[in-house]
Amino acid sequence: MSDALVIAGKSYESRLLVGTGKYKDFAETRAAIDASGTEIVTVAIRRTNIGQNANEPSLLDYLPPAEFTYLPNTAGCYSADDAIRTLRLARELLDDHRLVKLEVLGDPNTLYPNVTETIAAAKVLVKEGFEVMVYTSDDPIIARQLEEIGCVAVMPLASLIGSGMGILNPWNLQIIIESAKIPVLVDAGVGCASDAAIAMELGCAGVLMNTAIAAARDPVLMAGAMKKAVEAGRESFLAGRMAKKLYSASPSSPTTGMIG
Amino acid sequence: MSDALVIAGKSYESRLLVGTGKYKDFAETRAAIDASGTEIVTVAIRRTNIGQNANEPSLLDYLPPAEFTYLPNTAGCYSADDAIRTLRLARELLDDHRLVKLEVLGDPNTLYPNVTETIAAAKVLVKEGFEVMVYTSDDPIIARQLEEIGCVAVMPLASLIGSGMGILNPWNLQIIIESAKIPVLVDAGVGCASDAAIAMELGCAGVLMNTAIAAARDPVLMAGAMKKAVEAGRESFLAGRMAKKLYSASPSSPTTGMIG
Amino acid sequence: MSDALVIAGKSYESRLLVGTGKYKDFAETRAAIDASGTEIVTVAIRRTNIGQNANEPSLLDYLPPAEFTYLPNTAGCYSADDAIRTLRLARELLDDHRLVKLEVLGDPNTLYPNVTETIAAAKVLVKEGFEVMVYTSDDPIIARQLEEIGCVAVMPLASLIGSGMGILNPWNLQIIIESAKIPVLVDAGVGCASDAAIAMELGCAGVLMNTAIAAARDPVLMAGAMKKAVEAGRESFLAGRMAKKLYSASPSSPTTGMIG
Amino acid sequence: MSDALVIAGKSYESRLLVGTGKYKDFAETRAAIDASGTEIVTVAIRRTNIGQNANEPSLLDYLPPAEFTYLPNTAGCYSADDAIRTLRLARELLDDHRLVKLEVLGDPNTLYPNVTETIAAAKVLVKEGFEVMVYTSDDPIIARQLEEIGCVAVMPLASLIGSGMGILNPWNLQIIIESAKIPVLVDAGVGCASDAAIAMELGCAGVLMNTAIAAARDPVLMAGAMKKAVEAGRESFLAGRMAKKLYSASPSSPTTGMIG
Amino acid sequence: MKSGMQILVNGKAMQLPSEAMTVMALVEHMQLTGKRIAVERNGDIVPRSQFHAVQLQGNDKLEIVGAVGGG
Amino acid sequence: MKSGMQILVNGKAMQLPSEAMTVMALVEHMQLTGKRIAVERNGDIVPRSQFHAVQLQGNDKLEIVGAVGGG
Amino acid sequence: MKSGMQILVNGKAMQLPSEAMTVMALVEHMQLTGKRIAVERNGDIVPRSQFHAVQLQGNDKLEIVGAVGGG
Amino acid sequence: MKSGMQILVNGKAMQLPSEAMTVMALVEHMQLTGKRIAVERNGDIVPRSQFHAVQLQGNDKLEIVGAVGGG
Repeated sequence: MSDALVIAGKSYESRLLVGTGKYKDFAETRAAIDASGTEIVTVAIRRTNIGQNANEPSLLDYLPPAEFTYLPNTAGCYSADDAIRTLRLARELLDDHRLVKLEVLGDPNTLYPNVTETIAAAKVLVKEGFEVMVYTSDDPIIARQLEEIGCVAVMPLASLIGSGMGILNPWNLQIIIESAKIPVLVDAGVGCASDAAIAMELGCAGVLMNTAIAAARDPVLMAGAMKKAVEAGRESFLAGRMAKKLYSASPSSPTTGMIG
Repeated sequence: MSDALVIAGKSYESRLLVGTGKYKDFAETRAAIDASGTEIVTVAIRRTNIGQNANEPSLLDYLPPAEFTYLPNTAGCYSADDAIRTLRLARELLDDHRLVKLEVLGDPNTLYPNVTETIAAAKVLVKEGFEVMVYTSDDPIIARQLEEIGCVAVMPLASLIGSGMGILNPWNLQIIIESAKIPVLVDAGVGCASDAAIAMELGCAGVLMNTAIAAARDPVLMAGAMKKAVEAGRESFLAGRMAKKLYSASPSSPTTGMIG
Repeated sequence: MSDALVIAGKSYESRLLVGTGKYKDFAETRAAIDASGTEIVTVAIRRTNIGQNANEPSLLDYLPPAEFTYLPNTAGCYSADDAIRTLRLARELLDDHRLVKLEVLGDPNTLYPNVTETIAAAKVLVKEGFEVMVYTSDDPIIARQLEEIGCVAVMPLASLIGSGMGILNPWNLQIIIESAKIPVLVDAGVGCASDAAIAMELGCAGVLMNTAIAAARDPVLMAGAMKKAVEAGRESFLAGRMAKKLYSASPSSPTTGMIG
Repeated sequence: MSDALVIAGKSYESRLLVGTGKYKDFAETRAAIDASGTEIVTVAIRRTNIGQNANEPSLLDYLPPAEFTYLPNTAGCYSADDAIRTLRLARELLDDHRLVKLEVLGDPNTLYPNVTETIAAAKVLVKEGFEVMVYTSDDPIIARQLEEIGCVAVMPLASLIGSGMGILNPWNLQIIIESAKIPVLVDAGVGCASDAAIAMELGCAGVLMNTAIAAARDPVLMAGAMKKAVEAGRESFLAGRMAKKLYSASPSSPTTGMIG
Repeated sequence: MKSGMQILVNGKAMQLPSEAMTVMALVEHMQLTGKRIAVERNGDIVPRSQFHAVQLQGNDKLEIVGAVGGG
Repeated sequence: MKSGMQILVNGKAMQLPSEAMTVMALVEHMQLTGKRIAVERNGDIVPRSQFHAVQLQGNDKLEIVGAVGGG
Repeated sequence: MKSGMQILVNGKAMQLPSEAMTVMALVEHMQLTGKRIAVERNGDIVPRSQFHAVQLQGNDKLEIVGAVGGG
Repeated sequence: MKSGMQILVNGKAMQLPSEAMTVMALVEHMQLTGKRIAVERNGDIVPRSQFHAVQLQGNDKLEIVGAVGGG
């Protein structure tokens, strides 16, 4: 059964997107990325350290852009303008790369998205030809507005970035998923494998995570767990779960033919 | 990493146990069992139909005892005596097979276990040399008593048999798991893949299910989802999840080097 | 203990605000309002029926503005402009009444707020001297922006209007409450008394509801239940609840002096 | 509307039962008991301190048995025998008082009930003419057995004694309540006012608590909150809550007559 | 040729008997006198105190509203 | 007068042709030969190895079971 | 040779001055007169009405209890 | 009087040896040749293809960035 994730016209086998921050070193980053089976990795754009050793290895040496789809983000940006400038630099940096993750934060304590600034940035970026995967709140109306603007994917939070609290409001995600025509990915908040499975069972097209893997005691083992959890959740969604019923539990064994 | 499930001294690679009831036909039963990767299948003991066609195929033709570890159960028994007689027959039926699933029900509407009758049956069966995997409530004291009697595994319910309600009281399961020295498996109530993953993340040694697979729209696909979910949950448990923190969300990207 | 709710400089004894829609008749409306002990009632602004019987009683005959603080709302408005015009009419209608409930909806199916239009309307209304109590999502950044604009109270939803689903995301409400300097009231979604108590225990300044009372089998009895629930939740919040601890349960009776 | 709680043929106005342990002093105990409006107070039976000052005041001086219905408990008993002897002493101590709270614990760490010992004790006590209100787990079959033995009320835990975790498994409580013909009271685990309201909304006949009041920052204020919460929850149950519906939220204001 | 004029009230066309009518006259004409209402004319509020002074024009767009039960 | 005897098999009365029948004979009579079954006679297990040796008596109560799908 | 006798009260050994003591006398001896207490002697309740009549024996095991705060 | 000029690179003032320097020259000067970087000059992107052509001016504000690990 082919069940590809299609974003901006490109197909991906894996529905798990992974961030590259917070790992012990580049070797662990690569090992975790490999274990996760991801095809799309997020990267941040930062100033080069003036006068740094020109020969020290960089992330790109460990994760060659030829092997992965890069998803440059705007982590740390608190205004539409900063986010736009950051992604223009990313586009130039990655040879006219257009697929980007837009996030505009509202508050350094919660890292909750600033949806009004996010909308302002999305309008400009879409006009400039970017393929915008947008991090947002679980507000269904904002999600719809971002889709109307022309974003290629909406990525509501499950819970606060780096919190690992899991999916706090599955009902809002459900509303977003049922009305969206573009892929809906859960971004931020996933803390363990079951969180990822739940997101997929809700009907999400994919899950993006970083801390849940990087901050696990064993990041590489957790990366593999997440790969299986996303696949399990997707297949569970496609297989059509049994109906829930508190009462009249029904036995799995025949009720006749009992010895007497 | 070898991480076998050991029950009564025997090792199993798979931590998923699957029931063989409620499938469309034996072919679907076999396909689902294969997709689940299970090594232990539960079967019920029932009166042979007098005068039935002696040549019609039986479950054992599709699931040869040579390929699987059979776990005969006492489904449908409402007294210790019926359960004991049923398992003595099972032992003879399966050539002095000693590994059995004891369940004594308290009520046909809820199928909730009758723990007092269960304890009475367990005492007799253990004395007779049975290796008893016992279905019980999530009462930590009863679980401890069943362990003291000599059961080889305690299998508390997640929720009512056939309900698919998932894990209603993870706290009790946690108490049972933390104090038990024998394997604790969740039996009954799992409805979808994430339920199985949650059970394993709680530290369960395994999960036993039937309806969640057999009553899915696509049982074979769901069986595969459950295989991955149990593995994902187990690895997530072993990998050591990140700490949850509602507040002070921490970014996955560097907070320095922002463009200005 | 005086523990008044202060909104726009005016004190209220009751922290329960009640809507006046959906009742069987005006008599039931009045009976429920009385049972609730509320001092603030919301009303909608609608076109007068041309050629209606000039003598038929109106809501105001049953709830004299002299006895209650009216809170005209913009229910049914999907744009800032409609909301602004509606509240200007309300202000004139109620003799330069300035305390209003602003709500701008984003979608007739979910009635989820359109926060961008809400912000646009709030800016105009505050400038015009309205005291704006604003219905919004549980987005902490939007809540902060509405406070900065000069609204006198932010009223995030617990769940969708008329859904009775209760508080779906207490964590977001907690974030809003902890950072807001103006009263935070839960508006929409409360379905039963415990929902109201939970909202108050989170630290909400008050609760606004309509359907939970009007759609109960016995609205007047439920109105009384809500009065007690809001008071109970408030006092529970002020009394400082015991710490939660799953483990090492501590007995309420002495552990010494047991007979032996 | 008269809505008395009837236990063993005696009517009570209050559905809140309160323990007398863990307070700062007897004065606070009395103040909290008064604020709670309870008519039934639990007490423990303990050895008199040999050679203690014969004149120091006792609990009974502050809570005269003439004013309250005493409910002597067996807190701290881990065997049927200890519980039976303790209650025989209580009966003599309180002048042939027959209404008692039976609890037999299974484990000093969790204080979880030992239901097999509890059943054994209940059989003896009922035969001896005691009116047994029995603390038990949330096992519906055990609850039914205790009712069949002749207990006058079953009191399942919401969560562990002294934990304040609230109602961990409302579904089991629901099953118990729907099948029981005797009053079902939640005993243990309530931590705040909303917990008590939820228990009553489930259809409980009453709630018994101690730590939630005694361990609050302000026990007397919390006692009043609990009084209101139990009443609110009861009225909310009797009033018949609105139906929950995630979707098609329905506005509380008319959808016609909008200005245009 | 017919006298009077047509205006739009609450979204419905209304034929008025005369060309010289105030908001006050309209309110009486509509039997709303004494009712608690508010009036918007062509997008602007007409204060009650001005009902007697404001002359209606042909094609005026009026909104006449009251308070009803709502949440 | 009729020969044979009556026994109870799986809760149903069964008339046997002869008074001298072993469990083995009954199994053949019921066409269950070769099937994986287990037999309880009057509450006690009859090991398969003893089918040929155990003589049935009138009014014996037998349970003959097999394994079926169950969870 | 010493007179009196030893009994066990609430788990503690107690030396009594005399060999002829009733429960009543013990209660007075322990300054518990007038207190609301209950007494168990060797596993059986001693009704308050019988305090004066029940003679203590050496090695009697007594439990003397009262009501205290508890939940 | 001193030659060269001062510009702002990544928020830090930098004194350049000459007044005639291209972005390319700056990149070499900073030992970033061959590194995957992107440059913004006074708010506008400088395409890598234009590094050799773009002359720096005094007080130019440059941002020179690369990709790092992030989520």
